[in-house]
Amino acid sequence: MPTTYLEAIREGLWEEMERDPNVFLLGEDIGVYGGAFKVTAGFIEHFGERRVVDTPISEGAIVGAAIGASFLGLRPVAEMQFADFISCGFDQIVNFAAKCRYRWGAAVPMVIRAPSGGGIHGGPFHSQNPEMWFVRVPGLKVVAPATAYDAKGLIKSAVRDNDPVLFFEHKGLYRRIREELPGEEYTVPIGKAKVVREGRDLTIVAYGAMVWTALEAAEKLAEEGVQAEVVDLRTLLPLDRETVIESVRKTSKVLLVHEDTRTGGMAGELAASITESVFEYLDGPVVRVTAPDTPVPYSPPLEEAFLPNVEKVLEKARWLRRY
Amino acid sequence: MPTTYLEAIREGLWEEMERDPNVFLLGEDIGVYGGAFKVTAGFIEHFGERRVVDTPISEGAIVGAAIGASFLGLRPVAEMQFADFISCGFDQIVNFAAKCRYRWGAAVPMVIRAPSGGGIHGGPFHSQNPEMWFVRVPGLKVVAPATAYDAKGLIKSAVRDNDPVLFFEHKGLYRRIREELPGEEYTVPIGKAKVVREGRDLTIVAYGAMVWTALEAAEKLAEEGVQAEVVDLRTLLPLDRETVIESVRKTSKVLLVHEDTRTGGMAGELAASITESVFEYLDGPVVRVTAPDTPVPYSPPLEEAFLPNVEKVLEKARWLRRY
Amino acid sequence: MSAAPVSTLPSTSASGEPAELAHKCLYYMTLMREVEDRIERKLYRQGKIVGGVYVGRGQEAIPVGTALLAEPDDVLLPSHRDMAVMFIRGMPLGRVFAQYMGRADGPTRGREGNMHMGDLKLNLVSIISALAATVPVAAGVALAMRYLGKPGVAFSYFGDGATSRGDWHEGVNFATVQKLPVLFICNNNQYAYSTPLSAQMACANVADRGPAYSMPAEIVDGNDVLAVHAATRRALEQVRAGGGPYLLECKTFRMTGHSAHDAAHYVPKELFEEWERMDPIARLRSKMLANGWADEAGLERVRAGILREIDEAVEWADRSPYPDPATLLDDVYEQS
Amino acid sequence: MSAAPVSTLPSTSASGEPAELAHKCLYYMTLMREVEDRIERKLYRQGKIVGGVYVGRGQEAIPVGTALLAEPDDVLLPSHRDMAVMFIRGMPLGRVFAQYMGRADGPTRGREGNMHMGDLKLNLVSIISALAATVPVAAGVALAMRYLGKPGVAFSYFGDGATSRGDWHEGVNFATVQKLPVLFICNNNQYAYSTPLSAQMACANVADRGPAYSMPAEIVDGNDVLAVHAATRRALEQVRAGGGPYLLECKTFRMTGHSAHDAAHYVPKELFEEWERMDPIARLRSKMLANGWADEAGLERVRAGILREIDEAVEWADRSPYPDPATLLDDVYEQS
Ligand SMILES: Cc1ncc(C[n+]2csc(CCOP(=O)(O)OP(=O)(O)O)c2C)c(N)n1
Ligand SMILES: Cc1ncc(C[n+]2csc(CCOP(=O)(O)OP(=O)(O)O)c2C)c(N)n1
Ligand SMILES: [Mg+2]
Ligand SMILES: [Mg+2]
Repeated sequence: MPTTYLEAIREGLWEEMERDPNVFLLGEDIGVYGGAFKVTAGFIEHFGERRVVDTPISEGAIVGAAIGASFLGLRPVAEMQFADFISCGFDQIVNFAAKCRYRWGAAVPMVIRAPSGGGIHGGPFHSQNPEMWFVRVPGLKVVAPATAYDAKGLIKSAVRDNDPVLFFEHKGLYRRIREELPGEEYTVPIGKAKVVREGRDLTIVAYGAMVWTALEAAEKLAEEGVQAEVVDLRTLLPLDRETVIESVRKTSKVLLVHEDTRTGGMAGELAASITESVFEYLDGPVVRVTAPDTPVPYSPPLEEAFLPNVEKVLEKARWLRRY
Repeated sequence: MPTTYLEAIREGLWEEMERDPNVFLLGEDIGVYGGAFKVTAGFIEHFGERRVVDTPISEGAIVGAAIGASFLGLRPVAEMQFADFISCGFDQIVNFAAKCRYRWGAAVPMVIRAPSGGGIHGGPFHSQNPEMWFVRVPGLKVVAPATAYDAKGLIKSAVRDNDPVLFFEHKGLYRRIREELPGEEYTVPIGKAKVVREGRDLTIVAYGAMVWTALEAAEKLAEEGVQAEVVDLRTLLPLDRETVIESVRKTSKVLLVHEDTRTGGMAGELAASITESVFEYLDGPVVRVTAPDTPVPYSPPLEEAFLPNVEKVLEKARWLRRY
Repeated sequence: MSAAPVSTLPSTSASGEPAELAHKCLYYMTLMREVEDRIERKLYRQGKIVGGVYVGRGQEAIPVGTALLAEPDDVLLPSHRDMAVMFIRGMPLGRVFAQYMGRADGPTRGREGNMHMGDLKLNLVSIISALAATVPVAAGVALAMRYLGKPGVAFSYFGDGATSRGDWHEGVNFATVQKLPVLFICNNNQYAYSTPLSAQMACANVADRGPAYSMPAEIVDGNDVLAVHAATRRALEQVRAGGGPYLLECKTFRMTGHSAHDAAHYVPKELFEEWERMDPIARLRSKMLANGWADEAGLERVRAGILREIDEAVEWADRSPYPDPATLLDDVYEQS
Repeated sequence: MSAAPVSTLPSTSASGEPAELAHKCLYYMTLMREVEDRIERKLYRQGKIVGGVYVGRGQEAIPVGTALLAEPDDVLLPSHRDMAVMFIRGMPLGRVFAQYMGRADGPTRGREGNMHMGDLKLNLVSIISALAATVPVAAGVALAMRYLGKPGVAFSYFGDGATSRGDWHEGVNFATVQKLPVLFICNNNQYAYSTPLSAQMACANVADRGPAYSMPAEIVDGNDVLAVHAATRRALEQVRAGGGPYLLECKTFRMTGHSAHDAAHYVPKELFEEWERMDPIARLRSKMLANGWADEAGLERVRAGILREIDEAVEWADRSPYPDPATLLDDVYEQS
């Protein structure tokens, strides 16, 4: 039976908790209720209150307590109810968790799960993509899976990682994506992008929900005789520039796609990395398809206009192809 | 008598408070003590406790209270004692202040002053450059002056602006920079970069303390027969891409310099904007000179290795020149 | 589009202050109940509301009992279960429905959903999602009132769970240090989403937090609108006299799930039954009948009037267009 | 480089528990005083310390009276004026000087300055600058102790001003809801930088905040090390017995400016004079002499020994190299 993206995360967490008694969960409404999105439904019944800790509405304390627990060798997995609330625990993440190892050699092996992304009519505070706040913070790792396979493999790697990992799970994919997953155990390494479709004419780089948009666009382009290569970043920090650059070396044209707003987005970092490394390979400008620089609006026609989609990718891809 | 960068900010604030009775200050130790850096020394004596409010150690409340006060038509200028503590008031800035106008049409005319930057042996928590956390937030404006002239002119514009403005003042420039300022009143517009040195061979884009590094490097380059144009961004959001692009059109080579760490830094955004707009004008890769991706270390030899400097700019500039 | 229908309180033949007040309270409580019922049980299920819906069923006495005492200069910062505050301040019904339905004539022009709305002309500040974020903002509002020599009070509304947030502490602390005119109003409905009070705080009452700020704190039956009103009046007297912040804890119960998609299986059935018997609307109604302040027929007429108002407002809202995608980029900054 | 000099408590001829304890307290208080004097009044002025310096002069009784009761499994999270905690936990003197001087042999290898240091092998957690950030972290440490069935207590240190921060509230609230083994230790030195208590909080005592969390809170004379010690013992008994968090407010005074570059003009001179008379070291010394627990000559020998230890440690630290710039990029992440 195919597994949803959401169930994949669930399974990954479950397996890690079975494997390692030091893994535990904390967050708001994750126990009895099973989490706002039901990712942890059934966990408290199986693992007990000791390992599934319902907290007060205190994002700062959730992150801080996770840091403290990690000092004693535990592996906390904290949930932000929505990624949008991560800004309430911000200082603990960017100043405490991120800098301990560098400053005084203390490892902080913890995971922060954060359901992010739009397309669910959540409005300005239930739809954000906060990843770039953290991609600019040395000491953190940032993961954003697009597939059920990667979601499971990456959450498992995140739990085992000895550095703080932010795990952005895209709400819009929770129940939309279904895949057959391997029966045997596997992990997916943090820090490795993946070519999810091969092509020689043009590279499309994306992550999270936009990987599916990119793939759909690539299908359409194929019908038009254009072979697009699609790179799924999977991890945003440490950023696997190599895989992206390798692809650009081959295709010489690159389209960067993200659901996040444009200014200061991941596409900027990629554009800089690409032109620094393989400028001479480029046969056209590095092009971005992103959300515009506004908050995420609520009303369907506005949100639709806001989000990047297949049409917008196609338009830019065709333009770049002709360039 | 020449005015320091610090005094310029002071003067700008003083003039605005004299001009508009609705301008007031709030922050930690800004009243009786005059602020950790003495920017507001003498203000409480002149303007009184009503207009110079010493607050508890509550960055969230400082920003939140400023937002509330702005709803009633006041123009609060909040001080973060060090820019590093801005992460403690993060949610109020990025979710409350930034989004009010877009969401429900409420203007939030407030300024947050934040002494940022390294080179003063402040270590990981008194040296950070947090600007990019905010440059990616639509609804905010972000200013980072390099000169005393701009510091004064921009703080005045910031106070008059009807949107929330983050004002990053570089601690390292406070007493290092001295300029003769005009006797008559002036402002400097938010959102306008400035060519601070003309040249045709190469563009160096910088902001904050790095403008001086860029200018010094340009001097040296001139001795080597290379005419570098130096663009001072002055405002980081809204970003004046036009001025940068105009310069690149002329020089065809561009070096992006910032003190902030590399990944996710302003140079990425600029690189993307440049290659999107004037790809065909580029005669070489867009090159970055930035701090490496680590926290800011304390010990002098480490901090020196960490910070970009004239030598590092020269090395890249020469490389780019030969490209 | 023509002006949005405004809710109009029918004049009553009841004489004497208490009766008149009771009529007002009943009117606004019923209005809130019926508007939210329409939203949650009709429009949401019809798919006319695409985002989340959070209602204040059973808690209507709190926004009504407090906001009816607001003066024009007061600024109100309602939380997500305080819909009546909107109406009492003069927000037209139609605009509220338009908001929930994502239409251009909502106070956020489709940019926001549900209770995330405000209007500075009505001295109403919109919440953001992050709980308790409006608490320091209320302190700032009050600071500005004093600064400007205005007589107002800031009404800061929040739930029990919101008091766990750092912003709550910082905001209350700042307001008390500055002795600002803020009335803190807690709807203690004993749950924060699925989390019961005991997993949210170690103290028994939110009011137990008052002394930590040298702030007077009072507990009131939040399902008795006249008691809420009386306590608010007393509290406001102190606040308006310069006594600094005052905390009113209104004990109540959330008679729904956390949101429209939550069946609240985690709430013991008996609790719902117990609190059903204390429904603030039914209680006030009985009292009014018992005291001879009203008769059944009169009350039915009022309810019928409310339902008509709602029908009209929904129709109005449904005629409101969706926002034009061409407006997407507007108003991120002041347009020059 | 050879091992860093460790401070060694001289054995005393004093007999009986109170006398022995007094000797220990005096030793560590004097050690802290002299180390910080050396740092602030010598090394800083000589330019050997390039960053900020914050000392705990006059507050030594608090870290000493509390930390002496820490068991090996306890985890301590000292604040920026609790230097003695480092020594009591076994952090070598030489490494502390190396830290301040930005050398490779400091516990942060030159990455950090002043009290921003820790060592998990010694169960010492480093502060970050953001005040009260360690408070929720202490709660997490205590949660882990219980999780792992370890007997320890988390010692969470902070100043009066830090209690205004949201993190403080969230951390204390979480710890009390979970009934975790945390001892909260407040050094109330009546100022936060230049800000007096009255501008920081409306309540008179930090201990007044205990009831907001149903947490026992006690005020103790923070300049009487034996009183601090006794109160800590009582508090720890409750905490170790599973009573949940306990707040100990130690009243004291900061006998310096906020940092080495602050002349503290904002502090009334009389306050310094008044508190000078309550100096915790002088008080303990007098008591020891009066009780016949020590004689002048013996105490002078101890002090002289401390100064020798310091001389050696400074020399050792000064021989420690500056960190190699080639290490700049190391340890941002686990090296693989
Ligand atoms: C900072 C933050 N964290 C989490 C949430 C998600 N959330 C929305 S409402 C809610 C419960 C609120 O409880 P309470 O404050 O008691 O208000 P009530 O809903 O009971 O009226 C939660 C956890 C949020 N909105 N903000
Ligand atoms: C979040 C935050 N804001 C501001 C500062 C700057 N700062 C450093 S120490 C201090 C005063 C601290 O007062 P208190 O907590 O009473 O400790 P004390 O220094 O008196 O021991 C301030 C404002 C900081 N470190 N962290
Ligand atoms: Mg509640
Ligand atoms: Mg203090």
